[in-house]
Amino acid sequence: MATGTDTKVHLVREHALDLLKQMVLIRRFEEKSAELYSAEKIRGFLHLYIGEEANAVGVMQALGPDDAIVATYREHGHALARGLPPGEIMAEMYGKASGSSRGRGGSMHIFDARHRFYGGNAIVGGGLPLAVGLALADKMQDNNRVTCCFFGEGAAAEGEFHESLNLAALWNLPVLFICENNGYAMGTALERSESNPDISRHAEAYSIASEDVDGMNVVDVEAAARRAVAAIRTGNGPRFLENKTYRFRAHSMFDAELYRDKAEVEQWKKIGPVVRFTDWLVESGMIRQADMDTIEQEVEQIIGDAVTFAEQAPWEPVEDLTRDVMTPTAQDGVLS
Amino acid sequence: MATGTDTKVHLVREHALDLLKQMVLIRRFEEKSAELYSAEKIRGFLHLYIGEEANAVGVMQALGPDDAIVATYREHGHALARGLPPGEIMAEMYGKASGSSRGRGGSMHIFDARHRFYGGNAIVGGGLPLAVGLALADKMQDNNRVTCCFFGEGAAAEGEFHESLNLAALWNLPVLFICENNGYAMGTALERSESNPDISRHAEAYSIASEDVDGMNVVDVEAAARRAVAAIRTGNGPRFLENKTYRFRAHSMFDAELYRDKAEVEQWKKIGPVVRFTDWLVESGMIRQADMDTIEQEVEQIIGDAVTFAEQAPWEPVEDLTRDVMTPTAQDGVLS
Amino acid sequence: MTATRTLTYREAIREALREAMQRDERVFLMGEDVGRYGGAYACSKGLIEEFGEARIRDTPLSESGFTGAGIGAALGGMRPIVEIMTVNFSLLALDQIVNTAATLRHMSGGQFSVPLVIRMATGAGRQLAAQHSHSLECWFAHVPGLRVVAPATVADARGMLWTALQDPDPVIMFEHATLYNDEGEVAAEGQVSCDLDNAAIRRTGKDVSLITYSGSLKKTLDAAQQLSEEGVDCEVIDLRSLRPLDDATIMSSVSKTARAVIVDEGWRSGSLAGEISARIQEQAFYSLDAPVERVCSVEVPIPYPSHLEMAATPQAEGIMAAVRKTLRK
Amino acid sequence: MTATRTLTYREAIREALREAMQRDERVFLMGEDVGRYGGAYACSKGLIEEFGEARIRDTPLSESGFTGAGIGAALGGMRPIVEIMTVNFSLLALDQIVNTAATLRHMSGGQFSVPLVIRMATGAGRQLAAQHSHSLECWFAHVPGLRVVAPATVADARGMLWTALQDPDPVIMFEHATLYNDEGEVAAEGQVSCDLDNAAIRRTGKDVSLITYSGSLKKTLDAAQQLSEEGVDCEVIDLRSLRPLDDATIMSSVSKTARAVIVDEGWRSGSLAGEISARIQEQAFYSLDAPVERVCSVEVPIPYPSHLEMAATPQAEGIMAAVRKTLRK
Ligand SMILES: Cc1ncc(C[n+]2csc(CCOP(=O)(O)OP(=O)(O)O)c2C)c(N)n1
Ligand SMILES: Cc1ncc(C[n+]2csc(CCOP(=O)(O)OP(=O)(O)O)c2C)c(N)n1
Ligand SMILES: [Mg+2]
Ligand SMILES: [Mg+2]
Repeated sequence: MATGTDTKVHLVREHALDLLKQMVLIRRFEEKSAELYSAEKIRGFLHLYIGEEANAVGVMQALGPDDAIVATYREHGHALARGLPPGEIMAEMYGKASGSSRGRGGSMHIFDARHRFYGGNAIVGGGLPLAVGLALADKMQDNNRVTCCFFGEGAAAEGEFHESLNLAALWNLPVLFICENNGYAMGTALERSESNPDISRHAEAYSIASEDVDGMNVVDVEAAARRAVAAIRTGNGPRFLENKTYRFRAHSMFDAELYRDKAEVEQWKKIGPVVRFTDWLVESGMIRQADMDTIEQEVEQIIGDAVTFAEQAPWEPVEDLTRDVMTPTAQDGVLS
Repeated sequence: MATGTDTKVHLVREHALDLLKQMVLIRRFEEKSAELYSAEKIRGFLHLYIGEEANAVGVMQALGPDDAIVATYREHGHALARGLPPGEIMAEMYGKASGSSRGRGGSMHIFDARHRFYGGNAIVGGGLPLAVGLALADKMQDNNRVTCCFFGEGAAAEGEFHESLNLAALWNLPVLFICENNGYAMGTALERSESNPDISRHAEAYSIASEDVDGMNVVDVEAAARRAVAAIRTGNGPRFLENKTYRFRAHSMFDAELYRDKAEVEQWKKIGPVVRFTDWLVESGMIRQADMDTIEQEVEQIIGDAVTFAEQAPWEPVEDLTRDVMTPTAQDGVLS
Repeated sequence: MTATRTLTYREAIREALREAMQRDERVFLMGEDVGRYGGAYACSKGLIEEFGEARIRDTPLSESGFTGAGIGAALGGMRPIVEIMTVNFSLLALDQIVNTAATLRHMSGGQFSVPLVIRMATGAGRQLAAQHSHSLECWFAHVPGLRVVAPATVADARGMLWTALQDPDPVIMFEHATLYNDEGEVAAEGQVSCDLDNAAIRRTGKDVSLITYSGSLKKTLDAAQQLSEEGVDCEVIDLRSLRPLDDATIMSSVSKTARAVIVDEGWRSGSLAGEISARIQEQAFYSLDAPVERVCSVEVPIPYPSHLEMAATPQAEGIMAAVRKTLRK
Repeated sequence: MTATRTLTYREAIREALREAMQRDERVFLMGEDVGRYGGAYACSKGLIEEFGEARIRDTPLSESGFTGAGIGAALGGMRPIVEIMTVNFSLLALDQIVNTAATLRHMSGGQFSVPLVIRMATGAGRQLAAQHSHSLECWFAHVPGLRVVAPATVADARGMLWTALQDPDPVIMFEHATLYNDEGEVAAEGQVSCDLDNAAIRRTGKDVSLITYSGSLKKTLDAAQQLSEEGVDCEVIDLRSLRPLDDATIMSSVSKTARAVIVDEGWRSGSLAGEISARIQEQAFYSLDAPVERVCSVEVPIPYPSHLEMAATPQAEGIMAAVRKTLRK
């Protein structure tokens, strides 16, 4: 993981390959997840990040291990980019006890304390107040840490979004708000849910500096995130990035996609984050086809191992049903 | 009541006297209410409108009998300016069966169907969605009516405020939003609750045209309201007015006013809506001291009658405790 | 005997929506993704083409805002049907539902009624984990000024909406998400509405009264069937209306069987089952031969894995065990 | 015998807040008007001068936002006390409380606990009408992952906060608004915390068990006093903790008296009283000599006029009548 102290993107070959590999990992991981969903290994809701990889990968470059992440139900990509073990993420989607959240949460609730990854929130807008609070705790404890909160453009219509932006700005808190604007909230196009589709206008109304970012370009995203994080670390309060991106797949596995036509999807796929970055790197001569093949092989290996891990992981015994409802305390004979 | 069709203020003597009389009526009515609160005739919460009279009086000039009003717990002034019978308002505050709401609501919940006065809402921000819905019903039924929603600047921090502005703008609804910015939400100064104290910036973020108004000047308020209502009637969606005003009294009868110093209050009193308008009318020669005396006498009479009405009004019998929880339907033997 | 047809629960809801829109032009449907998307559970699929986007109104993600707008529209002369995608998100709209919809008529001294229907999916059983599996019907059933119904059968799904729309007060309608694909018989065209007032006896029996509602009805009937093979004859009551509760039907059954088991997917503490148990012993204490049993959800946020979700929520086995317990078998 | 002092309930809360702030620098108070205004009920009056505005933090009117921020701050290592002015406004924060605070530990497989205390005023009795008089303790007591307490005495008001702050999970603390001016004895300085686990027997008796909590304790003790003059000897139990409930104390009392009356200001249907009644007959059925009685609020939004508000909520007369009923007097 990048240390997040640097404010510029240095696109040396190693870094380029790393960015590319992370995006490919997410892409293939999601494709495998879809496959496993059809095979009924993964159940419940499954929201794929395919097409949006540049956002999680680009932003994470700007964050350090001490920073915190709050994400949504569409968070596999963020978890992978944050460096959570793919096997644990996959096991979580299987509902196995070795999963990131002991299998209790599933696809929508991936948590990892070691990586300060605070989920995995399935309530649209619900993660924003949480992020504000994490940042408030940092500010009150003089921790120079950033809390990065990802959410979709659909969340901007929720009251919680507005209350959170106001609190973060009013109290000058170190929050990086990342609006992943993929144009749709389930089947509702942004123009049909916001009287003014320019979400960053709202950030400005709270006096929060914001930037519009090409969310299909990982380098642009990394650069914008580094600028924003650097600004936040100077103690000048929150920043807001509106990343224009697109979801190539259905909202969830239940979505018949009645609300958009295939042509639109195809248009966006042409400028997909992986293909675009690859072509550019190849053209610029920074990488060769062989590099791509290596990446695909390594990624295949990682995902294969993740699936094996998930397959072999144990189920939580039914006797443990009520564990982790309340925290065991000393008098329960367990240390909290 | 003005028909609300005219878009200009014609400050002929009659109209000037009418505006002045309405403001004086509210002022004296509130003073009497405070007195009756100390006498324990009025109980619960009592929020006085003293100092803000120009807002309700000015805005109501622009509304017609078919338009709707939604107000807050600080609504006696709005109810009086809307033309509700003072006796029924007073009886409501007494909790008598002859009150506007049969005494069930008290000071915070004055309702009157005949005047399309939809209360009287004690949840900050709670009235805005209601106003949006009333306007939606008008739009769907092709009624050329306006719904006017009053609220304080404190409500701007509530999610419901944002969700409502967005809906009204998105659906192009005939809502007139009136933010009565008196600088404080209980003891919290606006600068301490909004990262950007310029509330109208939010309206603009929703593409709602807004205007800043001197809420201490009844003529300015009437003029701005007439412009806004005229615009709304052309079918171009909601308008937003931010009226800068001030509350001369404590937030409620429980408020020790630890959060502001007397000097500030005194400054504002100097530009009070009644004194300022009176002086101006006298100087301009439009009215004479005698006119003021007449107004005071008439107002004293009205309030005296209101109190008598309230005093003599009956209490709701305890046997009727559960009436008006559900609507009686035909099978209950009563027509709904 | 009237002719009947077979529909899914989803189709029944859709047909009821369509019919309501056709019969009363004041009726409209408003909620997240009810239009272009066709509804999160596809209940309104195709309706936007038929009725247009004004009456099949997609809303932004603003539960409090559009629920409140529904209340206002009801005051303004319309007959709104607000769809809150699931009860889990209704937590964002509770201020409007409890502080406004439920209180308006009373606070205004009877001047304003709120003829609003709010539909929402409820319940667990689809591996959606802790934030998407609530069964909070008991919360709504606690609030004066609201009426709460829960169609457990396809016929009720078909018939209850129109009756709810005739109600002058706010009606909350809970649709258990595991029911949408179920098939069932409904009356032939024309005969659509059904009462909201009475509980239904879905199976008559003399040994034990099983009282349930919504998604738990299937499991309860299943348990009753299996028990009958053991020679235990259960009566199964489907509450249908959760507020008000039909005490008469419950008590007459219990005074016949002298034993009762309540099956409720809500968490046990503070469940609707608790209320019903309290009422039974208040109103039928002296006819009880055994304590009233409750089969509820275990007090844990619903876990994702199937085996844990099943263990956390009422199942036929647990119901059968409770019945045997009341019979001291 | 330790020395005691007399304080008002309000002073006890304030002293508890001050002490918590002094003892643990991670503790801070956040809510609407807790600072400059001194708290809607003056509980935090003077504290902003002592601890500064960072730790006595005034918030905008954003119940969902600052409650969620409290959850996040707890995750971030602080020990926040969130004051929601009244339970009526908590309806705007229920999503954060139920979908986040109560579920986080479980959804994360035990990785994250939420050591948060949320205080709120509750109840009727001050003529504040339908939107400002809710008693929704039962709603919170229904939710796994939360702990719910209700100090009914000045001593508990003084002691419970510190204990709640030691709890690793979210604790909801209800303060009945009619209690703030009451005076009572508290232990001398130094002895401050008290357990949250056990119900307290406020009066011992052998004839009937009166079970209550929060603002209704006074009325219940009053009724018990008057009944003693009629020769009826009532035991009065103050639940103190509403989730979890202390079944042991309840059952041992009921198995002694064989009769129980539950006094609860919540609306009757779906009340906490219903849950307790259900538990009593589940756990003490065979020792009951009469049906368990409930004295709850009438199912009406609380009306403004005093005579109607009194009639809508539990009063000593009603409690006495219920006791006589269980005794068939
Ligand atoms: C409060 C709430 N309302 C509704 C839903 C159902 N829902 C889940 S995802 C979603 C769309 C969210 O869109 P957006 O915020 O743009 O994120 P995206 O899915 O596009 O990444 C909706 C409506 C929910 N989970 N939470
Ligand atoms: C949702 C909600 N939170 C808190 C309160 C308590 N409260 C009543 S009035 C008030 C201040 C509102 O200020 P503002 O909106 O500016 O209106 P003003 O009183 O100044 O007219 C507060 C915090 C409430 N009634 N509703
Ligand atoms: Mg989106
Ligand atoms: Mg104000």
